[in-house]
Amino acid sequence: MRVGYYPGCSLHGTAREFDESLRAVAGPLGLELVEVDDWSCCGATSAHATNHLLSVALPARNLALAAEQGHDQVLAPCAACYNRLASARHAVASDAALAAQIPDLIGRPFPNSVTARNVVEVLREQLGTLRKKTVRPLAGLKIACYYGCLLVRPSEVCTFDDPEAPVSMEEVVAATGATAVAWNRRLDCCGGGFSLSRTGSVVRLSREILDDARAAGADAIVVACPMCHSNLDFRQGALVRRGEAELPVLFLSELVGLALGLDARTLGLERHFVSTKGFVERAMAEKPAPAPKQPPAVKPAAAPAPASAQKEAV
Amino acid sequence: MSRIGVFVCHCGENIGRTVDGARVAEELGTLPGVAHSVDYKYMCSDPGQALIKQAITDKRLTGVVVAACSPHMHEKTFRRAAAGAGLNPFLCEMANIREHCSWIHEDREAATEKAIDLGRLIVEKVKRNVPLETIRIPVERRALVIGGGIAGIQAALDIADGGAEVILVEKEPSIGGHMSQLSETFPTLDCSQCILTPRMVEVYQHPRIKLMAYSEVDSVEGYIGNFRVRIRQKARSVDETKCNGCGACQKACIVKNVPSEFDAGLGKRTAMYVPFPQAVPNIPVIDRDRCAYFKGKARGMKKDACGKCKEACSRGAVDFTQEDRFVTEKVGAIVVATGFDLYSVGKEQSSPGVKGYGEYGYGTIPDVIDGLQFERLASASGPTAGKILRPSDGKEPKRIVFLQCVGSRDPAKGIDYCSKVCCMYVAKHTMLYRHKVHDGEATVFYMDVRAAGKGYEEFTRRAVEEDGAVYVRGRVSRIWREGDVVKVLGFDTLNGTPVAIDADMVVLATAIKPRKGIETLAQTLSVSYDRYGFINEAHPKLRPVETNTAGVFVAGACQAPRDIPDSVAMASATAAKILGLFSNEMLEREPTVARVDAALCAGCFHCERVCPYGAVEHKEIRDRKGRLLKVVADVNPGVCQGCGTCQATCPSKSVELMGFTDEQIYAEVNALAL
Amino acid sequence: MRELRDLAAKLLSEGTVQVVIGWEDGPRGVRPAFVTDPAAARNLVFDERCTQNLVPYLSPRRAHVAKLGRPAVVVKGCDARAVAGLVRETQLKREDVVVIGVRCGGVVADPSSLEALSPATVADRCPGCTAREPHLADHVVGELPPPPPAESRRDARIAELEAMAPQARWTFWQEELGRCVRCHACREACPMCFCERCVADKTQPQWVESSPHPRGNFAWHVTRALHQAGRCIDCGECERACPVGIPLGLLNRKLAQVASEQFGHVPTDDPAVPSPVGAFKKDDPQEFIL
Amino acid sequence: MHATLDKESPFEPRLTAFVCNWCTYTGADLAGTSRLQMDANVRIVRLPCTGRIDPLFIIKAFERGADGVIVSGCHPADCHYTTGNYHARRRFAFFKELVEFLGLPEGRITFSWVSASEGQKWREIVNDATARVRALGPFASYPGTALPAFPATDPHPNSIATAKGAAR
Repeated sequence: MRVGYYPGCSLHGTAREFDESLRAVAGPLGLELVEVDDWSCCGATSAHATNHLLSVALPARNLALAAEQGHDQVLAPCAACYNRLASARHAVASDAALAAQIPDLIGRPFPNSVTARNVVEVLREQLGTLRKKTVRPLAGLKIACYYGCLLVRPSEVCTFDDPEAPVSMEEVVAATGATAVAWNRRLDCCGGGFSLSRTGSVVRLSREILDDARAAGADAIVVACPMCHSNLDFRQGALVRRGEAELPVLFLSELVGLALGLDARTLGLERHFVSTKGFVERAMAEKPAPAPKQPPAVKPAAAPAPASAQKEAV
Repeated sequence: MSRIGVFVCHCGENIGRTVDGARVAEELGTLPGVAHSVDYKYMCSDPGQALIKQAITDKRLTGVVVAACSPHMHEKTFRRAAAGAGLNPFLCEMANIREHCSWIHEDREAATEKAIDLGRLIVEKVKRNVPLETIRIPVERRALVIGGGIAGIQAALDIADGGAEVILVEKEPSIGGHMSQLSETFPTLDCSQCILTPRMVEVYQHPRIKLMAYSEVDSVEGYIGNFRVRIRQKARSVDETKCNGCGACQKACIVKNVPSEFDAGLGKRTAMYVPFPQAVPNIPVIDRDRCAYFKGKARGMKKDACGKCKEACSRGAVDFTQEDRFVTEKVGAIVVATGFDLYSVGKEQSSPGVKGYGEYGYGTIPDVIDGLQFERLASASGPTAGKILRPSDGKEPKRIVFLQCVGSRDPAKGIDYCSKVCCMYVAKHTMLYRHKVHDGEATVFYMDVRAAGKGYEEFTRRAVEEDGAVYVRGRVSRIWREGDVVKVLGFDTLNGTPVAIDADMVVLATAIKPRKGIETLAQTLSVSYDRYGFINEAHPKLRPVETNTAGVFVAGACQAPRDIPDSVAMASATAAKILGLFSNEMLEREPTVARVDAALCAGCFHCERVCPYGAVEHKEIRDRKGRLLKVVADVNPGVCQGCGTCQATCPSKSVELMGFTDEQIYAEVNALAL
Repeated sequence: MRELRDLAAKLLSEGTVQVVIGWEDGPRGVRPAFVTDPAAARNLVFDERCTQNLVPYLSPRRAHVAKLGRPAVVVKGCDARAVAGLVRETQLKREDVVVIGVRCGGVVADPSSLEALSPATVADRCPGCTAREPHLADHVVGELPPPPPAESRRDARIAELEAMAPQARWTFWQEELGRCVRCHACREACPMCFCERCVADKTQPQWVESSPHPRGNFAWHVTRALHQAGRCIDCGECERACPVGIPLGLLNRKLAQVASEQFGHVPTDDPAVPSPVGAFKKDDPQEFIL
Repeated sequence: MHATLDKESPFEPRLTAFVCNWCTYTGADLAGTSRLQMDANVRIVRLPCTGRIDPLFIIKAFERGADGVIVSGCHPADCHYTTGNYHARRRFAFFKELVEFLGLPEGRITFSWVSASEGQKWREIVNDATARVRALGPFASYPGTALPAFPATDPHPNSIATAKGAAR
C-alpha cells in the first residue's frame, strides 16, 4: 500500500529513531512510505495559539501537496502533526467561509481529499500482516501503552478510536506477542510543549505517568508521539528517585520492529537516553515456541471474581 | 328531483350587519332544485332549528343548506336537527357566511354577493350528497398488554377489573419488570417488592387476565377493535401444566455460575432458574445457552451431557424437546408498556449515535457500578441480603461517590434528554446508604437537582439535611483505580476548584433508554417513535396515552423516562381509554371514508403507497369459475380516516371519498361560474 | 440478428413461450411481429428502424395478445424500463414474461421515413442514452453498436421555450394543443397508460371535456403529462403516435427534469426502485409554497 | 355575479381557494373571529386535506372562469392525516412546473401553508393573491380560454325548478 509520508520536524531531529524504525518496519508490513515533496511545518505548537487562519493554512498546504502528488492518505507519525493535519481538514470541512480563503493563502487548490493518519491507526490496519510476520514474539514482556493527549482527542477530529477508552495501541502490542498492562494514566498529559517553559509541571506530570506504569508492572512504556517520548525518556534521569530502576520508553514502531526480528541498531534503539539494552535483551532472548492451546490443567476457581460477573451484566 | 331547503342565518347582527340575509335567501331560492329558502335571525336557536325540522317535514326536503357560521361551530347541531326530522344527517351542510364573509368584509354589497356565491356552492354540493350511514365496526372486547412491568400490570388489572379480558405478554420468565428489582421507592421509602408482589399475584389469579410470560409479540394485523396478534411462546423446557414450582430442579442444576439478570450481574443463578423467588408465574425455565444438556447437544454429543433436573422432577415436568409455540389471539385494543433499558456506560452501545463513558471505568473497575446494581445491593432480597458491600472484596464501602446524569443530558453521548428519575433515586441511594452505614460518606456529583413532584423536593432536601449527603455541583472527568481505592477526579463548579476524592465505590446514575428492539415492535404495530426510540404519543398534551394508530395505547417508560407514579397513572389512563372503547358493542366511525370501484380499478396501487393509515388492501376479483381476473385495491373502512389522498392520486378516479366525491367538488367548482 | 432469431426459435420450440413479440420487415419499414411458429422466427429483425416500444402489448388490458399465450418480448434498453414500470405497478409479474434485450445504438425518430440513422434523423431520446444495454432482461443479444449520434435537441428546445414570456409560451402551446383531435393515440401507444377506464373517458363528472376544444385539450394534455410525471419511461411513443405532430415529448421531458432535479428520480429498468409517485421526503423542495 | 365591479378599477378578479379542513379552513375561521378585513374576491372550497386536491380541480376552476386559484393546507409535519400534505406537495410541484411551462403566469396559482393559528397569514395570502391576479388581468384574456356560461345543473332533473333556473 502506497502511503504519503509526512515526517515533520521531529522525525528529522529529536525523534530520528521514530523515523528510522518506521521506515524499517514499513517494508515487511507491505507499506510503501513516499515522503511528500517540499513539505513544510505543520504549525504545531504555536500557530493555533496565535493565528487560527495560519494554523489551518499550514497543514492545508502540506495536504494539498500530497494531493497533487497523487496521495489519498498521509501518514504523520508525530502526534502533534497528525492532530494539526486532521484538525485543519475538519475545520475546512465544517466552515465554508474558511475553506474559501485557503486556496488563495496556499497558492494552490485545496480539495481536502487526503486523509491524515497516525502510526497507531496505520499499524492497526496491518494487524494480520504483523501477526504473520512476527518472527520474534515478545511473549512475557509487559507494556504500558501511552496515548497522551493528542492521538485520540478531540473526538470529532481523531475518530479512529474511542477518545476515553481507546484500544488500538493495545491491539498492536498484543499482535507483537507482548502483554499490554491495564493502567490509569494512558490518556494523561505529559506536559507536552511546556518542556522548556514550565519544566516543573512537566516533571510532576511525567513522574505520575512513570509511577503508574511501574505500579502496573510494565517493563516499558510505548508511545507514538515524539513530544511524549522526549518528556518521558529524556527527562527520566531527572525524574527517577534514588534506587528506582529506569523504565525504557519505546516508540510503537520500535516495538513492532523487534517483533519483526529487526535489530536494535536499525530501529534506533541505541539513541535513547534511558537504556533499552536490558529490554532488548529480554526481547531477543530465545523463547520456547508457543505451546499449542490446551484446556487449562487446573479448573478455574468455582466462582469468578465479581468483576467478570459484572462485565456480563453490562 | 332534488328538494333542497336553504336556511340563511343573520346571527343577530353578526351576519346581518354586512350581509343582506333576505336577498341571499331570495337568490338561492331561485336555484334549480331549491324547494324552500328562508332567512331567520338565529338559526341555531330552538325556534330556528324547529324551522328547519318543520320545513323538512312539510316540504319533503331532500337536502338542507344552512348558510350561517363555520361548520366547525354548528355542523353537528344542524345535522342533529336534520336527523331529528328524519333526514339523513349527511344530507345537511353549512355555508360559512360569517367567519368567511360577514366578519371579514365591510362592503355590504360585496359581502352579500359573496354570501350568495358561498351558498350556491354548497347548494350544488348538497344536491349531490347521498345518505351515509355511520360505519359500525364490531369491537373485540379483549385487550393485549405488551410488557409485564408495573405499567403493564396496572393496565391489565384496571382493564380486567373493568370487565374486559386481557392478555398480558411478558418476554421474561416472570412479570414484575424493573420495579421488582428495586429496594425501596422514593419519596416514601416503602419497600418496592412489598407493594408490587401482591399486584403480580393478583394478575396471576385474575379470572379475566391470561398471563403469557416468556412470550413475545410476533406480528400484528388488523385495526382498532379487530387486531389479530400472533404471539410466540418461547420454549421454557418445562411443562407449565405439570410444574408445581417446588424448586427441586433448580437445586439439582449443575450450572450454578450464571450471572443473574435479576441481580444485575452481582449474583449468580443456575441454568434452570426462576428469576427471583417471588416470580410470577413461579415456573422455572431452562436457559438453553447455559444449560449443560443443551450445550452438549449443540456440540453434537450423542450422550446426554446432563439431565439432573429431569431426574429431580417428581412430576415429569422437565421437557427438553419443547419448542417455541405460536398462538393467535383476537383483541380490540393494545397497550404498549415495554419499559426501559439502562444506558450502557461501557463501550458497547446499541446504536452508533450513542457513545460510552470510557473515562468512568465501568466494566473494568469492579467497584464502579450502576444505579440498578446499587438497588440490588440495598435490597433485602439481593446478593448481599441488603448489606452494602462492594463487589471487589466484599468490604463495606466507607465512602461512595454518586454521579448523576451519566449519559442523560449529554448530547456528546447522543442522549439529549433528562432521564427524570435519577435525581430522586440518587437521593434515595444516599439515604439508604447512610441508614445502613452510619459512618459512611455519600458524595453526589450533580448538574441540577430536578425534584418536581409531590414530596420530591422535600425528599431530596432530607437527603442533604438529615442524612448528610454532600452534593457537589459539577461533572466527573475521570475515575481510576489505585490499589483498592477508586479515585474520582471532578470539578466543583460552584467553588471553581477541581475535586479529587478517594472513594471505596462509585455509583453511576445512568440514563434511561427505550428497550432494545422497540423499533421492531413499533413497526409491527405501525406506531411512530422518536429518534431515541421512545414511542410517540398522538398529541403531547391532549392525547398523551394514545398513539397515531387507533386502538394502540402507550404507558410507562417506553414513551419517555417515567417514574412509578407516572407509569401507573398512564397505565390507568390507557385502561380508561380502552374501557371507554369497549363500552360499545360497535365502534362508530364517520362514514366519510374512501370506496374503490373494483370494476374500474386497474390495480396500480398508487393509493396503497400514499395511504397514511395502511387502509388500502388487495382484493382478488374472480369470475364465477373462480379464475383470478385481477387484483384491485380495497379500502378498509375501519382503518380509513378520510383524507382522500388516494382519490387525488388515483389516475382513473376509481376511488371516491364519501362526502367529498368528485361529483360534489365538481359541482362546487362549477357553481362558481354562474 | 441471427442470435435473436435463434433465441426466439429456441424459446418457441422448447415451449418456454408461446409467442415472441418482436419486429419484422413490412411494406413500410418494420412492424410489430407476433411470432408463434419457430420457423417464422427468421423474420425477426432488429436495427435502427425498430423505434416502436412493444411493451404496451404486455398490458393485461390487451386481451388479443394475452390469448396468444406466455410471451417473450424484444426490448431495447428504453423499452425495458416499461417492463420494469409494469412490474412496479403490479400490472405484470416478472416471471410471466421472457424479456429479450437487444443492445442498441439508437433508433430513428420516424421509421416510416425510411431514412438512415443520422444526427438529423435520430430519435430525441437517443443522444446521451445510458440504457443502451438492458439490465432487466433474461437474455441480451447482439453486439453493442457505436453510440447514437448528435447532441440532445429537446433540452435546448425546453430552455428556449422557458426563455420566452409566459404569454408567448401560452400562445405557442395553445397553437400546438389546439391541433389536437382527441384521438387519444398518445394514450394507446403509451406503455404506462393502462387504466381500465381513462379519466378522460369519465363523464360523471366530466373533468376532461371530450370534444377537441382548447379547454378540453388543455385539460387532457396536462392530465396526461401529470399522470406520467415520475412514471414516464421516455420511449417517445406518445409523440410518435400523434397524428398532428404535437411535441408531447417536451412535456414529458420537462417533468422528467423536475423529477430528477427535485426528487432525484431518473427512469430505470430496475423494478425495485420505487417511483416518486406515492413517495415523499420530509425535506422535498417547497420554495413555491408560501 | 361576482364581487362588485369597482368603477375606477374595471377588473375585479375571481379566485377559488381549495383548502384543507383542519389547518387553513380553521385559520380562515380564525381570521373571521379576529375580524381581519380582507379582499372579498376569494371563494373557499373545503376539502378534508390537501392530499385530496386534484390538479384537475384547479384546471376546472380556470375553465369555469376563475382568474386565480389558491391552494392551502397544513404546514409540513402538521398534517391532520400525518402525510397527506407531503404527497400533495410533490403533486403540486409537478403541476406548477408543468402549467408554467405551458405558459400560465406564475401568479395565477398561489400555494401556501396556513395553520389553524395563522389567521393573519391567511389574510395576507388572500390579499396578495388577489392583488397579483388583479395585476395579471382576466384569465379569459388569454386566447382560447373564453367561456360560455354554464347553467346550474341538477343531478336529479325533470323538475320545475330546473326550468326556472335555466330561464334565469
